[in-house]
Amino acid sequence: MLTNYIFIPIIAAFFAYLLNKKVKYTGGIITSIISAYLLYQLIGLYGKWSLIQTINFSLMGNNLEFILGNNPLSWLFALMTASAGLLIALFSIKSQEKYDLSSAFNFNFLILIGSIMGVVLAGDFLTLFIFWELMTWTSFYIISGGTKKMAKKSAYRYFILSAVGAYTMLMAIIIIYNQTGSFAIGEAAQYLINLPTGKSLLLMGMMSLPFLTKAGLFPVHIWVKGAHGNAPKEFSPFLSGLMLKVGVYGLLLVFYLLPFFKVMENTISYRGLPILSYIFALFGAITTVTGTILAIRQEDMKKLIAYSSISQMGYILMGISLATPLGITGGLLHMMNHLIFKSAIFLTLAAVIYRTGTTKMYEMGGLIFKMPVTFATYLTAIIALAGIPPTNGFISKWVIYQALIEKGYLFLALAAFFGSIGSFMYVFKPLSTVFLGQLKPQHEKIKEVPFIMQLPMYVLMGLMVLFGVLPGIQMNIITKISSQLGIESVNYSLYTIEGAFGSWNSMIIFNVFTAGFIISLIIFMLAKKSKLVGLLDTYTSGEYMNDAEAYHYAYQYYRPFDRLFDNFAARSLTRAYESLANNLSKVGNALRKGIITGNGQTYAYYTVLFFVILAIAGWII
Amino acid sequence: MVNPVLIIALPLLIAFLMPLFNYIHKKLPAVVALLTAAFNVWIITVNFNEALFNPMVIEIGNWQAPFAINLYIGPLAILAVAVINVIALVLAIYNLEHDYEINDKFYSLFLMIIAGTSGMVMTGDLFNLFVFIEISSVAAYGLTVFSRGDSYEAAFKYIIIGAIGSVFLLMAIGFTYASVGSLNMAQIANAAENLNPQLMRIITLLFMVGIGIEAELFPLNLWVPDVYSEAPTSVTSILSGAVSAAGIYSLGRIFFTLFADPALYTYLMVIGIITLVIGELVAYNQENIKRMLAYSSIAQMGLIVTIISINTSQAVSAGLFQLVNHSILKVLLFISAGVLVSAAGSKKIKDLSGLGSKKPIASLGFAVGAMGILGVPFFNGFVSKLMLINSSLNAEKIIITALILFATIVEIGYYLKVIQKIYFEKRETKVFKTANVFIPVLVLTVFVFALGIYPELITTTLDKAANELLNSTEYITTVLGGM
Amino acid sequence: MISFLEEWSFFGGSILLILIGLYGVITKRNLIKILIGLSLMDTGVNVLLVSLGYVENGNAPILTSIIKNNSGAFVDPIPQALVLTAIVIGVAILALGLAVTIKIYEKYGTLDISKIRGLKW
Amino acid sequence: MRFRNILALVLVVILGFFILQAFNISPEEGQLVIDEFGEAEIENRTAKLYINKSVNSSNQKVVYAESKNLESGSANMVTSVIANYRSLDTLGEVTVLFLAATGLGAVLYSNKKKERNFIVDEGSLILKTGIKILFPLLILAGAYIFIHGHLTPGGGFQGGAVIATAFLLKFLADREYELAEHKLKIVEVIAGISFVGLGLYGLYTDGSFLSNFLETGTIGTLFSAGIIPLIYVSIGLKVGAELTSIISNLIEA
Amino acid sequence: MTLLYSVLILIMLISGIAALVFDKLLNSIIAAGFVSLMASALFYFLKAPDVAMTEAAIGAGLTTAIFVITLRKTEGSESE
Repeated sequence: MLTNYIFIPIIAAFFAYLLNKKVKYTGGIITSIISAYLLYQLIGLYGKWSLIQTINFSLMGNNLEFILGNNPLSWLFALMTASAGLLIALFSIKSQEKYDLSSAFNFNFLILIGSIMGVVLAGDFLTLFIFWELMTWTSFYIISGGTKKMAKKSAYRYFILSAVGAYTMLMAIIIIYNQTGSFAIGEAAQYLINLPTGKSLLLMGMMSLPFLTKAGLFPVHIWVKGAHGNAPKEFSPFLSGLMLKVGVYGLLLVFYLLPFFKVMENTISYRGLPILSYIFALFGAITTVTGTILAIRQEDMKKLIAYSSISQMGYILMGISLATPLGITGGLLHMMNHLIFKSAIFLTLAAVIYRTGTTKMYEMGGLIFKMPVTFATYLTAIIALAGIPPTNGFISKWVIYQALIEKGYLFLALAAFFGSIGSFMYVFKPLSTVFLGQLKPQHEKIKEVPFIMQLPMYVLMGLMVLFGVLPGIQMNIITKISSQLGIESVNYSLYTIEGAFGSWNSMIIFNVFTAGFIISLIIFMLAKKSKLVGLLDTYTSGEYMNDAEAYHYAYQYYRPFDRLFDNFAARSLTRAYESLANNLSKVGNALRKGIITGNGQTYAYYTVLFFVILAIAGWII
Repeated sequence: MVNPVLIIALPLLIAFLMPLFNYIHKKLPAVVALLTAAFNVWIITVNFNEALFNPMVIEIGNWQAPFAINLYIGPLAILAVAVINVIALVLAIYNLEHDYEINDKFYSLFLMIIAGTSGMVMTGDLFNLFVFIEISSVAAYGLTVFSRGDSYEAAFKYIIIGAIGSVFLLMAIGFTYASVGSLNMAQIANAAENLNPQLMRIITLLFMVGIGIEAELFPLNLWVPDVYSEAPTSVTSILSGAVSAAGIYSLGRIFFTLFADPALYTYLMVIGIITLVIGELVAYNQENIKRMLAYSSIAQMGLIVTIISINTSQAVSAGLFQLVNHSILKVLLFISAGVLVSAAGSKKIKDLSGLGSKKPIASLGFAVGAMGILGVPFFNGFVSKLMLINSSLNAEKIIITALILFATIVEIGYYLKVIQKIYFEKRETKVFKTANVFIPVLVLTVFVFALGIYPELITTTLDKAANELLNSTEYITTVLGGM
Repeated sequence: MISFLEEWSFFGGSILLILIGLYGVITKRNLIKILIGLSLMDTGVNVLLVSLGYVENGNAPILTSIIKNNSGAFVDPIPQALVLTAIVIGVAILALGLAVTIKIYEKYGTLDISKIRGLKW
Repeated sequence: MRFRNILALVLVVILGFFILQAFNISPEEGQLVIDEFGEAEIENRTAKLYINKSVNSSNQKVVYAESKNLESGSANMVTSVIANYRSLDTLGEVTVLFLAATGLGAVLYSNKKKERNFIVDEGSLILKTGIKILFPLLILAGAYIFIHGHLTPGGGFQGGAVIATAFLLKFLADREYELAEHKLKIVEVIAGISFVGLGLYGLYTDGSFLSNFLETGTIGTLFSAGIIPLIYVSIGLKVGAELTSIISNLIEA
Repeated sequence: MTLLYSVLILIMLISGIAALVFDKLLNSIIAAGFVSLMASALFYFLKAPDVAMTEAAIGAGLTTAIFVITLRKTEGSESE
């Protein structure tokens, strides 16, 4: 019963809410249990690719059916949803003890999980749209619950953008429905392939808009920073790790299951790739570069990582819009890995916030000895993010480079390289400012987070290394997906992947790295001469220094670099959207003050005017 | 079967008796009003299927059908009257909690507004329609002033506009009678195509002014925000839930059954679009929540008129569904908003902050209402919105579809602000004590979800109603019999 | 049908009266003046309706000992009945309006409608 | 402001022009006619049936003081229309008046008793005595008017208005005059429920609201026309009471 | 006869205009009452005695009365 995956969480949500009102922690516990159950069920679902469930109903005069279907793509996303949900729920049990909206959070979170399940399992567009809307609403409520001052505004912005996208999609869906009389994806594909190119491209473009928005890609990425930065600290991992990926799911749907690329082959092509899909890849590149540059400027660590998510999404878009085996593989791999390491990073930040209560990096420092597990997780995660072996991040990036170079898109490849160089810079910034450097006096007596919050970090750390060594595990499902999408898959073994120019064997690299690590460890142990000196215990030419912070350089870490891009960052898309809204409300005000004078006689005047105008109109016609 | 004329006659009787009840006990009028509304609902449930499958013609005074006053109760009428009376019942329950210092007067007016709107919906005679319109609007004038303060000004504006409208209406009726020689709607509809177009245009324009005031068409509806924001909550609710619905009904009756002139539909469409856009844009930056809701309901009326004037059966049934939903949701919204306002002691949106935890039921009601209007899945607004878009696209009116979606975005804009204000802000100032609205909110919420999850409850009725509206021949033959 | 001049005088005159009233309603500032305009409109409409029902040299629609049977021509009784109703409704609305006027005067101390703008926008 | 008035004038004139479009000059000797479908002469208006009293039955000829048991036995056709053929309108109209009186009471209601500001100065002796004599006569006249409503011109509304005028005079005569509110209320209630009650009784007997369930008798005699006199009496009382309460409310406000 | 009608209507219209033009409200109220009176005369000539009575009693009589009462209640509105 595929409906269970959707409705069990939704029904459980109400219990979670009511129970949590009564008893503390129960909400989080229920959420964890439910998502664990879903995870268990899903693992059992692996391989049952032909499972389809339909619910008949009649609407708008004719009988329709809700279709839920299981296929590799849906399965992967459902699995990711359930596991991410489990980790976040476990983390949030403890971390929300002081959060007064925690019942509402669990309520919305469960419904959110259920609706994402609905989105990814949907076999027809109506179901997809319904659960898409539900997803948007619940995530909106969760983000609005953020404790920061800007939380509401950014949630608002997020919702408006999503709604615009969603309604554009709805329009396209119903146009198709009017022609085919069915919402099913298959029939829509049948219909679209036979349309004249321009029209079907327009329709599919309308459909892809909400997914682009949700994936936080270039023209409509402006909501990402605010939403990720101001969401409740437990939710940011989910938002960035998973919900962006739901957008990717939609894009895959439009690109491959709907005949987007097939139709595009009729258009002019550039280096064997249709120009439109090259443009999509270009968007990906732009997104990467923009995200990187803006991330480097950030002082708020959550916003910083939010921008890093944007740039990573750029990689994924580049990958999947190449429509080559390597591209798809790289995109999907990077997507899964990004889920892992980005959730890890946000969890560590959440842990830090949980203890210190701030997100400004220059207000912290030297937490390495206070929160070792968190530090270790963060370190592994940024290694993965920056794409250094032997972590999973490297492999996916490597495959994407392979794909780009294979196609000979040097510009895109350059953008990708720039992105990963930049990622070194921005992920090092929190490392040095938060964990290294001087411990702030006010943080003297903070401890490591409780175990229930460490558990997810351990799991993620393990996964990062595991997939870094044995990518074959991921490749199993990825090959199934790419065959489902109609792309032949790259050949691989448990720990090797065939690239375009030679293959990658992670086992060797792993052994080398471990060897190197052990050797350097031994050297470190033997030649350990350094001793810990209090920072203020230094010779300062008679000056007596009592301000430790002067030694900890944290604010405007990369100022020289930032100067290069100052005027680039100045003209942001955000302002454009803002001014649109302002003009709208200006018009509204003008109407109010101009027409609705509050003088009853004027209203009587209008009645006469109304009649006369209509009469004249009728007379002229 | 019970004679549906009781739906009008009984409230009249009770209304005349109200002083007596008030003399017996101060609380009695409220109870009696509740019982009357319940009785009306019972009558409707008894007659529902009858009216749905073979429309009934009720002859008043035992005079043979087309020659004197008669009521026509078909699918459309029964649907509208059901909505009106259910809302009236809910509001009667709501009123039990309240004490308007002169109860007998309040409840006489309240019952008369029910009877008037029901009569507007059921009557088959043109002048009778006028009389019922006057009944409901005069009752509304009276009811507006029950919350003192600025309400007199609002009432005066309403009276001026209403009086002008009634003059126009009378002119139209006079011309119609003089040219057709009868006041019976069926006979007029029968004769309408022989009228010379020039005369017909004038008549229809006069009607448009007269009815447009009840149906909240754009330039005629500027009394709406004042009255809605100043009148007591239950009055506002019944005005936006019942009276405007009846206005739309009469609009449909006159412009579809009586004078079915295609040129009119362009007028209606343009007016509707203007109403929609202006309503939404003005509502977008309102500081006063009740005015915001008022403008939102203006916009909804515009939307409904626009959709209905597309004049396909799909579109009309979608519009009617939207009308039903709007009545339910707006009543819910106004009740909840009323509680929130009295709890905050101010109508300003910025003073409602953080009431979500203090007034959970009202806040929930508001959220449900707003999400219904915005068309969230599993809420009734979603289905009707889907039908609206589908029908407008089917009729290849893609502009209207775009407008609907644009309007929805703007609506999202202003409703979300309020929801965030209520739920996601801390409250510093004190909270006043308010009446308990659990039952009304519960009932309306049940309706919202019932219609949202299982729309088949109402779709057949809607389709029948749309058909009745679109082909007047059935109406004519039913009333005129063989002739 | 009655002759040209009467036609014009009745229909045109009544419509002119309506227009005069309407003009008063939409231009005069004083609330009482506005209500006077409304009453003029009502009167005009009533005259219009009755004259629409007029039949040339028809009798008043009452059987009396002089006009014994209904064989002769009668003017149309229906518009008269309608006008009776209309008159009463008109006076009802006027009375309500006047009462509201009194209250407004108590509240604002003026009857100038352009000064009575507590509710705006 | 001047511009606004001029524009208003223009608008109103255009409005009148368009309303006059409803009439058109028919070719022969430039007559102004409402143009009809077919021939909406009096012959094929619904009114003809009312004049002939042949809506249900089919009698063409009605003779004063002779023809019996007509479907509506009122010599005054307007009365027969108001109180019999279209009695629902009349009920509604009475209701509107009732609503207006109620609403007016609600508007002018004030829980704190404030001192009356008198609108008239003390009436002279002549006025007082004159009105003392006139008052019962006026009441009588009003009663006469609405009791004979089905025979002679006039009826409930006119009678009620006359009665109200009588009370108005009383108010003018002595400014201390206070109306017994509850008596008025009683009259209102009784009149109102008797009207609706007649209708409901008709519904009970003939299965149709407001149907004429009494013998109509010989046309032109006082005791004829079935329920019409009863309805008119109740209307008269109702209208009189409502108008009186409107006046007293306004005066005492 | 026709002339009479026309004259009556003319008087009615003139007094209608006067009702709007007069500065003192009392005068305009009386003018309005006069309009109703003319109207009731017209009704009589239009063979509508019932309407004529009603207009005379309600339109000319009572309406004028309540107008005057209201005017008295809002005295001083003209002073400003």
